[in-house]
This record gives sequence, structure tokens and C-alpha cells, in this order.
Amino acid sequence: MSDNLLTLSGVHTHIGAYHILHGVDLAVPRGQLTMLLGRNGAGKTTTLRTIMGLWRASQGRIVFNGQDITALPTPQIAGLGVAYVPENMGIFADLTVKENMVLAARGARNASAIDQERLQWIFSLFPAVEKFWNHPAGKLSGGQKQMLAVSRAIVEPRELLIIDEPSKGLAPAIINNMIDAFGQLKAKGVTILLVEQNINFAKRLGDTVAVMDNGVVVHAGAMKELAENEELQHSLLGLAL
Amino acid sequence: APLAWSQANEIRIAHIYSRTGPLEAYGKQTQTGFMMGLDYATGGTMAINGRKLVVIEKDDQGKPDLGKSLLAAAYSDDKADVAVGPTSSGVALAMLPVAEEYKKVLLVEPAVADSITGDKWNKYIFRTGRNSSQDAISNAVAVDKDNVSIAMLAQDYAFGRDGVKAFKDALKKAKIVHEEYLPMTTTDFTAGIQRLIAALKDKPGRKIIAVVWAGGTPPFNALADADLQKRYGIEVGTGGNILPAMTAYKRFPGMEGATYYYFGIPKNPANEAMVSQHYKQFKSPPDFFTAGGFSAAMALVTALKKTNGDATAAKLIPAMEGMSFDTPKGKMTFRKEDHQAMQSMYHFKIKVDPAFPWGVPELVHEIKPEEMQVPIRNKR
Amino acid sequence: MSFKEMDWQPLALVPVLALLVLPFVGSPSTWLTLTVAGLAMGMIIFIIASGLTLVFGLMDVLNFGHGVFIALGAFVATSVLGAMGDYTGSESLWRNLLAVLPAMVVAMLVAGAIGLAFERFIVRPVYGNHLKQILITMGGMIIGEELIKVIWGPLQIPLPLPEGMRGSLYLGDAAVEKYRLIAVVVGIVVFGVLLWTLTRTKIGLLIRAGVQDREMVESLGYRIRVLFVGVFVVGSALAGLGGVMWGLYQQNVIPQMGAQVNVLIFIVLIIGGLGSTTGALVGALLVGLMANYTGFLVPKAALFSNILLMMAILLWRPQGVYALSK
Amino acid sequence: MLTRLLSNDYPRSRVLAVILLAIFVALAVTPFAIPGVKALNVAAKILVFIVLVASFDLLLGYTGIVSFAHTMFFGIGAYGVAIASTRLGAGWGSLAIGIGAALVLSLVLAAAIGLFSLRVRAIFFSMITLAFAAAFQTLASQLSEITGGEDGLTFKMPEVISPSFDFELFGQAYDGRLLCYYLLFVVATVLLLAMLRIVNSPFGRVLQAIRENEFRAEAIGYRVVVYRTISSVLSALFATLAGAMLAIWLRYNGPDTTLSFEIMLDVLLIVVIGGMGTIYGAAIGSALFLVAQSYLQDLLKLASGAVAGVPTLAALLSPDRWLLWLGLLFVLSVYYFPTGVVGRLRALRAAAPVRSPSLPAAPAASPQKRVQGDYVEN
Amino acid sequence: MTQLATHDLTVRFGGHVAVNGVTCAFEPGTLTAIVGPNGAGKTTYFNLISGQLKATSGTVTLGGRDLSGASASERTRAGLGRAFQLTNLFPRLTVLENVRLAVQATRGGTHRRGLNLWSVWSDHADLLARADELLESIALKDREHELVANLPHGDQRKLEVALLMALEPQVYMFDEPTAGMNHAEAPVILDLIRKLKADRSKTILLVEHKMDVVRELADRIIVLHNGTLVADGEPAEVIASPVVQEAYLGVSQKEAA
Ligand SMILES: Nc1ncnc2c1ncn2[C@@H]1O[C@H](COP(=O)(O)OP(=O)(O)OP(=O)(O)O)[C@@H](O)[C@H]1O
Ligand SMILES: Nc1ncnc2c1ncn2[C@@H]1O[C@H](COP(=O)(O)OP(=O)(O)OP(=O)(O)O)[C@@H](O)[C@H]1O
Ligand SMILES: [Mg+2]
Ligand SMILES: [Mg+2]
Repeated sequence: MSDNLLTLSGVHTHIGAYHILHGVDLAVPRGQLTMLLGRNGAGKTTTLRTIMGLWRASQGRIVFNGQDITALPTPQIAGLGVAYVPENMGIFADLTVKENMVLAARGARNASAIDQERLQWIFSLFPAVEKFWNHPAGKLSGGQKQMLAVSRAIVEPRELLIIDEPSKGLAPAIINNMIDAFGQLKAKGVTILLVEQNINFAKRLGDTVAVMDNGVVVHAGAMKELAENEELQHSLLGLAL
Repeated sequence: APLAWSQANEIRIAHIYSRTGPLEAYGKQTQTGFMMGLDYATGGTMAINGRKLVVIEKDDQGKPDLGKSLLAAAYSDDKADVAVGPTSSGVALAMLPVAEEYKKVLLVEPAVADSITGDKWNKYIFRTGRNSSQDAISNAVAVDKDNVSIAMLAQDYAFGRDGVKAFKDALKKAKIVHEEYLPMTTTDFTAGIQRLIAALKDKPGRKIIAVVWAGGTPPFNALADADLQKRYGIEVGTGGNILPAMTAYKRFPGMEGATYYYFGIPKNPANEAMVSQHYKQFKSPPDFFTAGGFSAAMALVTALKKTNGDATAAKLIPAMEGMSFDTPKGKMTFRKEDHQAMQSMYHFKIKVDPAFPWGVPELVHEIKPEEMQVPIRNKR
Repeated sequence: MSFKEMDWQPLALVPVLALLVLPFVGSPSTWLTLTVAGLAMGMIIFIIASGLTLVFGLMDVLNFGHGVFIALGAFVATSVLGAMGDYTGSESLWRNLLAVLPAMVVAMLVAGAIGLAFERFIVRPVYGNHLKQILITMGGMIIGEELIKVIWGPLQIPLPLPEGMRGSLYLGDAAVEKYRLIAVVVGIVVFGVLLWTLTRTKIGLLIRAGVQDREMVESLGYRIRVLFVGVFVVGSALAGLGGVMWGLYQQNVIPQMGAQVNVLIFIVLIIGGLGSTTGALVGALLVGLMANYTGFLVPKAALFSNILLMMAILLWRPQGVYALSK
Repeated sequence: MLTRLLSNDYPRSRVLAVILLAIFVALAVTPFAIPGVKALNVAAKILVFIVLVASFDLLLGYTGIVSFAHTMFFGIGAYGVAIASTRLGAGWGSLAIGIGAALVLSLVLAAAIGLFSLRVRAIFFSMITLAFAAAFQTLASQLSEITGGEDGLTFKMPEVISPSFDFELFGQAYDGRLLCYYLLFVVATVLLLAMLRIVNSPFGRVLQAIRENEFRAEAIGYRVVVYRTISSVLSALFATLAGAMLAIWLRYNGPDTTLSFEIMLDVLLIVVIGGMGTIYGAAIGSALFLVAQSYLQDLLKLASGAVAGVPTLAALLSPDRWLLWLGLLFVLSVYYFPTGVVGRLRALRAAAPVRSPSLPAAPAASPQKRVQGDYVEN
Repeated sequence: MTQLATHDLTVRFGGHVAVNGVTCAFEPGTLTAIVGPNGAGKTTYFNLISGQLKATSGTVTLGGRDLSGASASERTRAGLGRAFQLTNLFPRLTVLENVRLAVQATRGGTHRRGLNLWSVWSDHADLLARADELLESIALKDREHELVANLPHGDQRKLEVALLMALEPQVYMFDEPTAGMNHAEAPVILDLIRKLKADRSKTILLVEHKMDVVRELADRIIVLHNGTLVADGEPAEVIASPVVQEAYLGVSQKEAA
């Protein structure tokens, strides 16, 4: 089935006086893992923030699950079943790990109300989350914070996961765990949109790929196709997968 | 030039007072009284010898530096001949040298600090308002009996300390057993009252806590709640105040003290005129500072009549020194030495009358100027 | 927080301080009077500061305009109580309460409503920027104070305590004003409700998270704006309640009364540690006690007792007695 | 030459340059151009406030320290002059002694405060200074033997700068106040240029770095304590001089005149109206604000006269409610001048070319880092 | 020879020992990679060396000089330079000003390490020249007047490294310098590090999770696990060791075989 859970068409975004996105067209197929690649400053983060309504698109349309969300306020977009992990991880440093998780679990009033099975699964993926359960999140190591950020996004079932560079700062062992986790989530029908620099990640997980440059999507297609075409990789990314 | 002509035909009076700021309420009463007084004293013509009285109002906001520049601007830019005001003592003290610089009269009303007619005085300064000593001495006269022990409760700044000192100096028979100074901003009086109780409770004879307090949160409710009379036989005494502040007096029936003015006390035509006029305009009786403003106006008009409308200091000063004039408080006289108006004060006793929201002071005795030895503190 | 995890040291500070000064005061009855009055005063201070524990402590909004809601509450009370002379004049405490309770409710409603507008027009543009908060809320404060003067006049207005609440009760030789006991009851209720809401619901967490990273909280799907508005309104309403209590305590109200208590309540919050309700209570009680003890023992120092207390506490715990994490 | 004088920190906007020049010229000719004592008083006060506000900008705009105790130093300067002139009599000698002693006291206090500021959270520090300033004001009125208490001190100045000194110029009669005014004018200009030099020195840049990220400034090798303390001290010394200027002009000083919280607020507001971290903002802000403040009541008098028939409106426009409008000014200035007049004007100029650096990011763009010291590194 | 050494360096947070008795010396001219699982204590170890954290016990010495009691800024001036894992810049200053501040921080000169109150900053042309050179080397010259807050993440990471370069310290500590950096950009940083290595007089410490980078650059690897130093040696040897294979790379023995 090739219907798209999320589509952006002709999205322009301005930040202050700067014109950052110049008509982004992007389709995220349902149940697949989409990779968003591109140089530093290409506009990947800006695209994700625009989807979440954290920046406002000045032109164009964003449609999620058949609903136009271009002008919806952020909480409502999240309420439709979107989880977002920003580039800076968005950890509440003054709150404990537990409190961070409780907030992420919208249905739970306190820690004991979080789905225990799911929580155990998260603990098995990211042992640090369990180990530092009652510690202030601000004191975690860089990688531990990243784990917490991803844990928050998956603590409850969501239709779409949007993650800005999930593997940043993680040790290889943990990256493996994360790849497994995304695989399991995908199997459950979750759609995932990732910005990622890690090649292993991209190769092992990606179904579809979009490459951005200068605020527009310059290539979109199947991951396989890009992985096999070295010439294309060079011209788009200047790298070999 | 037409301007010069019109000015020649005018007597320009600057009234500088707290239209805004912490003393806004007092300042406005003064202004009301002052205008009523001018109207009354000129028989409604607002002119003397054909020269119109023009009042220029200025707002010192209770700030001394501002008052100072306003007075200079009034004398120089607005060509005021004389000035009246201000509300606060601090502002008045800053203004005094300006009058001297411009060689024009400043009639102080109602600022009370002794030093205005004391060591900071200069010959351009007159005052119709009572000074701290007059306040304190009259209050002392009201309670000064044999076998009386007094503990003072005062605000810890110049006004409070001066008041206590003058009070002490005026006492002949009664004994001061304790002085309690509390910060001006005190709201919780428990500690102070405990100290007062400790100082007074075992004293023989009559025991009185004499309060010198102006503005802020007055201690009367706290004193009343402590049930001092019942528990220790301790009475409370204090001076007069503006009417809203006297609601607290309701809880002290029989309390004695001395006041500068209460509209029901003095019996004279000026007071009757002022009270009826005030009721007509505002549906309420005139208050403490209204009487002051009225008196200042009467002093000024009396003096100007004496000089045939000449408002220069050279003419006004000799005319005003020793001059007597009528006021709502009866006759006042500018004493020659320090230009302080000598005046009656009223020894009262509080009665509770449900018709009034405040405790009503009933006259016990009018303390005539002759009965008070108000010290002269200035150097001529 | 479980009973065991609770940090008891700051709470112990209150009785320790009280016992320490006993020998200096000497007379036990005086000591009792001072202590009970000080604690009760602390409770009143807590009530007026409670709104700010939400607004400043939790939302991190340096609201210098908080005092205006205190004044507003007090002025509304003068109007309400003034219209209910029958009830306030009665000797019966119950009839008095029938007058005071509506006054409280109306004051809270009015203060809350104004708080809504205040949040919308004054505070909303400056979340997260302390400096601008100081300025703009200061402006709000001045405007509010002047509007009070326009409506009620610039004069001091008496707010007499209802008959039945006046006077004192006696514990042996020590006297305690009745009104202070009422304040203690109100204070305990406010404290209980606040503590319950903040620890037993997610609201406290959400606000703290929202202050750190608003966007993230929104990305998690919470409508933080609505929550902030709500909390601000509740904070303002509590200030209104505090105003009624404070006005009745002083028995007269002036438009500047809010500005006068501003510094005091900030001190209480700093001593308590931002965001902690229990801390605010401890801070208020300490301030109340210290004022009475120094006022009795070294009156000269009473003026500076709050500041000295604050400095001492900050030297002990630079974040206040109960700092949230960190 | 001009570059040296302005420390290579040009206004960077034509409109701004014109306004600054206009203010400078206006202040220079006020005594001759505008008659009246009031105008002269306003102009003198503007001169004093330019120095005071710029000194505060050094602390707030450049170092990022929010202190409410700044008027304390202003007061110390004024009291220095006041007490010395009262005790030792009018004279240049007593002025020098008074100012000298005040500078020393300010230096010690500011150093102590600067050191203390590192111990506690920034926001706590501001609240503490608030309490501290209140305590200092109380102290000043308590020590009435020395300071004249609530009533303050009235004193005299050396003959040449006193009103009693009359002289003639081009056939016109003038008095010593004119000379006093020009003394202030010269001093204010010199002090302002000095501060401009300081903020544009390598030191000034380090202060900005500390404001932006104290943690990192320390990490790249700057001893933050030292810079902070020096900045506190410098700003206190300039404020002290401003206080001395005011006392010389007024020949009066009292707690309300230099120590009150109201002045602190005015200073804050002026910094923000003018534009934080620009120094030039101090000049523009002071001129705007003081003129508005001084003539607001007069203006309202006219306005309320015009609407005398409408009761509520008349009540709102009554000159007695001038504070209401001042309050509104606070609110509106934060709304419409978030970066101050200077920031606004510079942005106008910068808006033309796209992707210009000096355009500030939209307010919501960068999530505010809350308090300095929050940078918990891992 | 200026040698960096830590002796029995330990820090405790409550009951948690984040760095546990690490004794290690680093020679000039070598690049030592520090690897270990997340939370192993790598960043904390850096913090202890550079003075962001005070050690519970143990010492840090540089060229025999004991720096254990010194503040962070003192250590920087003594020659310990450090880049951060989470970007940590001066957001509302321009790119150029950021670098210039770092250039003037550790070196004397007429600017006297930024203590000169009475000269105009823009007159110090030598600072400008050096800053320009550095920006050139990280390919950020064209954005030098941009406010740092407006840079994309990757460029901020590059600037982070440039600040360290500007200090010209004896010891360079990089904490995951290429995290979040695109593969087209990362080489810029890696080139810089290579150049430093070539200099042979600098001591370089590198925390990095990307094993290909480590393999290429490191002369020596040390492994931290739960705060303890568990392996130290030649790269190939250490990577092959069971601790690294299992605890870090997550490869079980079977798979590796
Ligand atoms: N707050 C802002 N203000 C101005 N410009 C911004 C802002 N945030 C981002 N930009 C600009 O927008 C462009 C795109 O940035 P964005 O963060 O989307 O890039 P990115 O593809 O995510 O890069 P990276 O891989 O480095 O994270 C960059 O040129 C950046 O300078
Ligand atoms: N200030 C602190 N207070 C309490 N615990 C801390 C503090 N700093 C670090 N820790 C803890 O010490 C441990 C080591 O953290 P560190 O940041 O050194 O890890 P790391 O090896 O750099 O990990 P990563 O690869 O994820 O960056 C972590 O478990 C962390 O939670
Ligand atoms: Mg990005
Ligand atoms: Mg790390």
C-alpha cells in the first residue's frame, strides 16, 4: 500500500527575515521508515520543526492522515499521534528521568500508570533509563540524554515518530539496540521519519529517502536505489553509502 | 506689553503640594481648604485691591528635589509672588533656601518639622500649620498629671523622635518610663506591645501608652486587641488625625489626647462657613488638612490687605510679623521671632457615636497659645 | 515524596529557632505570645505569598505586579463588607463569617479575572525573559494601582474587622488575637490544597517542564498556554485572597499596600526555594517569627531582620531551603 | 579623530546619528535657547541620567547582571558631596573630598557585591540586591545625624557655580547656575565617551561573552570573577559620579532623591527604551524619558481639559493620574521596543540587505536559556 | 616535555562513582582515543581534567605541575584546551567575535588577555588576522558576521572546535567533535585533527563513538567502563579485546568469531 501518512507540498518557511525553506515537497509513506538526508544547514531541522508547527509555513500545505495540519497548533498536531524528538533532545533538565517519562506518557498520571510492559521493553533497550530513573535528567551523560529523549517518544504508541538525529552520541551497542527497536516499531505499523547522518542506520533501516539541499528536496526515492547508485550519492551527498 | 499689564494686575500665588505620591490624600485636603479660604476671605471676589488672585498649582509628588525645582520654576518662570505649601516636611526643608534665593515669601502649610521654623529657617519663611512641638506639648498638657507613668510609642524617624522629645520636654508632673521606637513600616506590633507591657505593667498609678504615629499602619487596632485596659489597666493616648484614621479610635472610648483640628470643636464664623461650604460641595465634613489650607489662605489675604495688595517680600514680611488673623481655629498670630503661627489646640476625649464611622473627639479644654511654652529654636 | 525521603532539616528550623530564643526572652508567657503571634503572622504572609509561589516559583515569572492583586482583593473586600454591615456588625462569629466568606470569594473572582487580562496583555509576551518581566509587570503594577485610585479614590479606606473576630483569646497570661487564629486555619487550607494539587497531579511537573522548554511540552501534546493562563489566574486569585486577609489584619487599605509587601513576599520565596510550597511556608513562618523575636529583643535590628535571615539561609543553602532538584 | 573619540563604535544608523547629534546640540544650547528654570533643570537632569543610565547599561546590557542596588551608588555619590559640603562648608576642596570618599566607599561595596554575585543564582542575586537597596535606604534615613534622615541635606556649592554668583555675558546677566550647567555638560560628555571606550575595549567584549555564556567564558580561560567584579566596580564608580553631579546641581540630597526604588525603575526603563547594551541608548532614553516625565503632567492637564465633559475619561486623563500613563509607557515600550530605540533604528538600516547579521532573531526563535549557570555540561 | 597525567582520579556523585581511580599519562605527539559505553565517564573524565568538576580525590598534573586545585580558567591558561560535547558558544555574538574572544583569552599582548580597558577592540589587528585564519580553516569565513544562534547545528559544532583551536593549548581534548555532523562536513574537522597530530608536540585526547574514525586516527586507545579504566593499548589490540567487543560494540563473542 503506498498511501502517505504525511505529505508536505510546496512548503516555504521563514525565520525572522530569513527565507529558509523554498518549497519543500516530501511524502512519508505509511508504515515505512523515511530518511531525510542533507548537508549541514540544508534545512532538515527546519522541515521537522515546520511539520510540528514550531515554525509556521508561510506557504504550502502539510497533510497528516488526510487532515490539513498546516495551521494547527503544536499540541494538537502532537495529539494526532505524532511524537517528536528535537535536535537538542528537549530534555527537562530539572526534572528526574521518571518525571520526564511521566510527562511523555500523556495517558499516565504517575509513573505506575505507565504501561509496564512497554516500560520494561524500553529498559531493555536503554538500560541507563532504568538505572537513573530517579536522577535529575540534566545530570545524565550526553548519550544517556539521547536515550531518554528517544524513550520518551516511544513510551506510548504513536502513529508517527519524528526524530532528529537519533544516533548522535550513542555507543555502537546502543545504536544496535535502537535499530532493533525501530524495526520492532515498524513491524507494529508505526511510521518513522528520521534525520540521520549515520550510514549504517540509513542503510539498515531506511525504506524511503529524501535528500535536501538549500531548503528544497532535491531527490526522493527508495533507499535501495540510492544505496546502489554511487554516482547519485556523490552528486547528492558527496559521500559513499 | 499686555502680559506685563495683566501680571501687574494679578497676585500670583503658587501652591505646591502632593497632588500625587504617598501624601496625596493630605495634599488634596489642603488645596480644597486653601481655595475655600481664599474665596471666603475675599468675600467671593478672589481679588484684593482690584488685583486678581491667581493660584498656580504644582505637584511635588512628595519628592524634595522636585519640590525644590518646582518652587524655583514658580518664582522665576511663572512669576509667582508668593508660594504656599508643601505637604511633606522633607520637601519643605529642601524648599527653604529657594525662597531666600528668590527673595520671595514661602508660607509653609502643613509641613510640621520643627526645623522649618527652627535652625533651617530664613526670614522669608512663615508657617500657619502647627509644628511638632505644638503637637507634642498640647498632647503632653492633656495627660500631664501627678502619679502618671507614660510609655511612648513612636515611629523611628525624625518626626517620631522629635515628637517624643518635645513631649518629654513639656511634661512637668508625669513620668516617662519607656520609649519604644518602631520602624515606620511596622505592621505587626506584637513585639513592641510586649515590650511596652513589660515596661508599664508593674508601675503604680495611671499607666498610659502615648502614641506618636502618622501614616502607615497605625498601632491602634493592635493595642485594642491586646485588651490592655482590662488586663493591665493600661490606657492609650494619642493626638488627632484625619478622619479615616480615626475609625480606629472607636475602640478606645474615653481615650484622651490633643488635636490640631476636628470640625465639631471650634466655634467661630470662619469654621462654620467652612463646614457648611464643605458639606455643600462634598457632602462630608472638612478634615484636618482642610482647616490648614483654609487658615493659610486667610493669613495670606489678611497680609495682602495690609499691604494693599503689594506682594513683594519687602512689604509682606514686616506686615506679617506679629500679625494676627482669623482662621477656622480662631485667632492665630505669627510670632515675630520665628514666624510660627501661635494657635489653639484641643484637648479631647473620644466618644463613640454610631452616627459617625470614626471615634468622635469631644472637647475637654481648649489649650490656648498662652498655655503652651513653644520653644523658639531659630537663629535670626 | 515519601515520608522518609522528606528533607526535615528546614522544617526543624522553625521549632529550633523558637526554642533557641526562649532563654533570651525570659518570661514564658511573653515568649508564647510572641511565638504564637509570629507563627500566625507567618501564616498570613504565607497566604499573600502563596499566589507568587505559583507565578514566580513555578512559572518563573518575576511578577512585580503581584502586589496589585493583593491590593485589589483588599479593596474589593471593603466594597463587599461595606455592603454587609448587618453581618459584620454582629457579635456572632458565624454571621461574621457569612460576610467574610463572600468577600473572599468575590475578591478571588475579581482578582482572578483581572489576572486573566494581566496574563494576556502583560505577561504573555515576556515569558522566559526576566528583565522584561520586571519592567512590564512593574508597568502593570503602576497601572493597576492608579486604576484602583480612579475607582476607590487615593485615600486610605478603613476595613474594620467584623465584631466577632476582634479581641484576643488567652492562654494563661499570653494573649493571641482571634483573627490570627482564623488566619492560621485559612493558611492551612491554602497550603493543603496547593500541596495536593502540585504533588498529586501532573500540573506541577508540566509547569516546571514548560518553563524549561515550552516547545517540547507542546510537542508532547500539552496545551501549555492554557495551563499557564490557568495557573496565573489561580495565582492572582490567591493574591486576592491574601489581600482580604492582609486588609482585615491591618483594618485599613491603601492603594500602595501591594507594593509595600512585594519585597517581603519575594524574600519569603527566596528563603523557601523557588517552586516549593513547603519552602514558602517555612520561609513565611521563619520571617514571622524572626520579626517578632528581633522586635522584642533588639528592636533596632528588626528593620533588617528579613534581610539578615535571607542572607543566613542563602549561606546555608544557596538555592533556598527547598530547591527543586539541582 | 571621531573614530577615536567614539572608539570605532559609530551609531550605525543615519537616523540614530542625527538624533544623537540633535540631543547633543540641544543640551549644549539649552541655557540660551530655551528660557526658564524648568527647562534648565530638565536638561541638567538629563545630563545626570545619561551618565547614570550608561553606567547601569555597563552592568546590565554588557555584563548581564540584573542589580537593583545601582541607585545605592548613585546615592553614595550624592551623599558624598552633600555630607562633605555640609560638614566642611562649600568649596572645591570639600567637593573633592566628598567625591573621593564616595568613590572609595562605592569601590569597596561594589567589589563585595561583585564577589557575592557569583555565589547565588542570577535571579536570587537580583532579588537580594532589591532587599539590599531597601535596607541601604533605610540605613540612610536612620543615620539622621550624618545624612539628615528623611529630610535630607541642603547645602551650598562653591561661589562660581552658585546662583548667587552673577556675571555678564554679551550684555546679558547670568548667574553661576549657567557655569554649573556647563560643568555638568562637559563632565557628562567625557564620562559617556569613557564608557563607550570601555565597552569597546577587549575588556568590554569579554563582558559580553560572560553575559552570553559565563560557563564557556570561564572554560576558554577568562577568570569570570575578576571581570564581573571589575565591571561591577566600574559601573558603581560611574554611578557614584552621576550622583555627585546631581548633588552639585540640586544642592540638596535626601533618600528619596537618589536612593528610591522609583529611580531604579526609571533607570531600568530608560535602558530598555534606549536599547540595552548600546551605551548610546542611555542618551536617547534619558532625553526621551525625562522630557516625557517632566512634561507629562502639563500635557495631561491640557488633555483632561479637552475632555472635561466625559467623566471617566477625565478621571483617567487627570494630571493626578500621570503615573497611569507612565505605567502604560513601561508596558508599551516592552511591546514595541523590545530592542530599544537604538536596536530598532539599527535594525531598520540592516533590514535592507537580506541575511544581514545584526537582525535579531524573532523572540520565539531561540528558546531562552534561563539562568546563567544553567549550562550543565556533560 | 609537557606531559598530562592523572593520578587516581575519582569523582563521586552521591553514591555513584562516575570516574573511579583513573591513573593515566598522555604523551605529546600521541592521539589517545577514549572509548566506552554511554555513561562510562568519558566526559566526566574530561571535566575533571579541565576543571569543570572538582575531583573527590586524585590529582591532575601537566608537565609536573599539579593543577588539582586550579580553577577551569587557570587550567586553560596553563595549556589545557577543551571542546564540549554539547555545543556551548556565545549565541548572541557573531561567529567572528566568538573566535576572536578565544584567540585573546590565553595569550598576552596589548589586549592583556582581555583586561585592557582602554584600547579599542577593533584596533587589535593581530587578533583579527588569527581569527580569520581559523574561520578559513573550518570553512566558516563566509558566515563570519552571522550571529551564532542562527547557525545550523553542524556549523555550531565546527565553531566549537575552532574555539579550541584558537586557544592553541598544549593539550587538546575533543568530546565527540563530529557528532551530528554530516559526512561531507566531518572531514573538515578530522583534517584539523590530523594536522595537529602532524605537529608532534601536542597531546590530543579524543572521545569518539565512531569506530572508523577511532581506527584511523588513534595511536592509542583507552577504555572506560563504569568509570574505571579497563583497557589501554594499541588500537587494534584494544578493539579486539572482549570488553570492547561486548560491552561497547555490543558484539557477542560468538558473532565476533
Ligand atoms: N533561528 C534561526 N534564525 C535564523 N536562521 C536560522 C535559524 N535556525 C536555522 N537557521 C538557518 O536555517 C538554515 C537551515 O537550518 P537547519 O537547522 O534546518 O539545517 P539542518 O539541515 O538541520 O542542518 P544540521 O544538519 O547542521 O542540523 C541554516 O542556514 C541556518 O543558518
Ligand atoms: N554532575 C553530575 N551529577 C551526577 N551525576 C553525574 C554528573 N555528571 C555526570 N554524572 C553521571 O556520571 C556518569 C558518567 O557520565 P559522562 O557524561 O562522563 O559519560 P560519558 O562517558 O561521557 O557518556 P556519553 O558517551 O553518553 O557522553 C553518568 O552516569 C552520569 O549520569
Ligand atoms: Mg539539524
Ligand atoms: Mg560524554
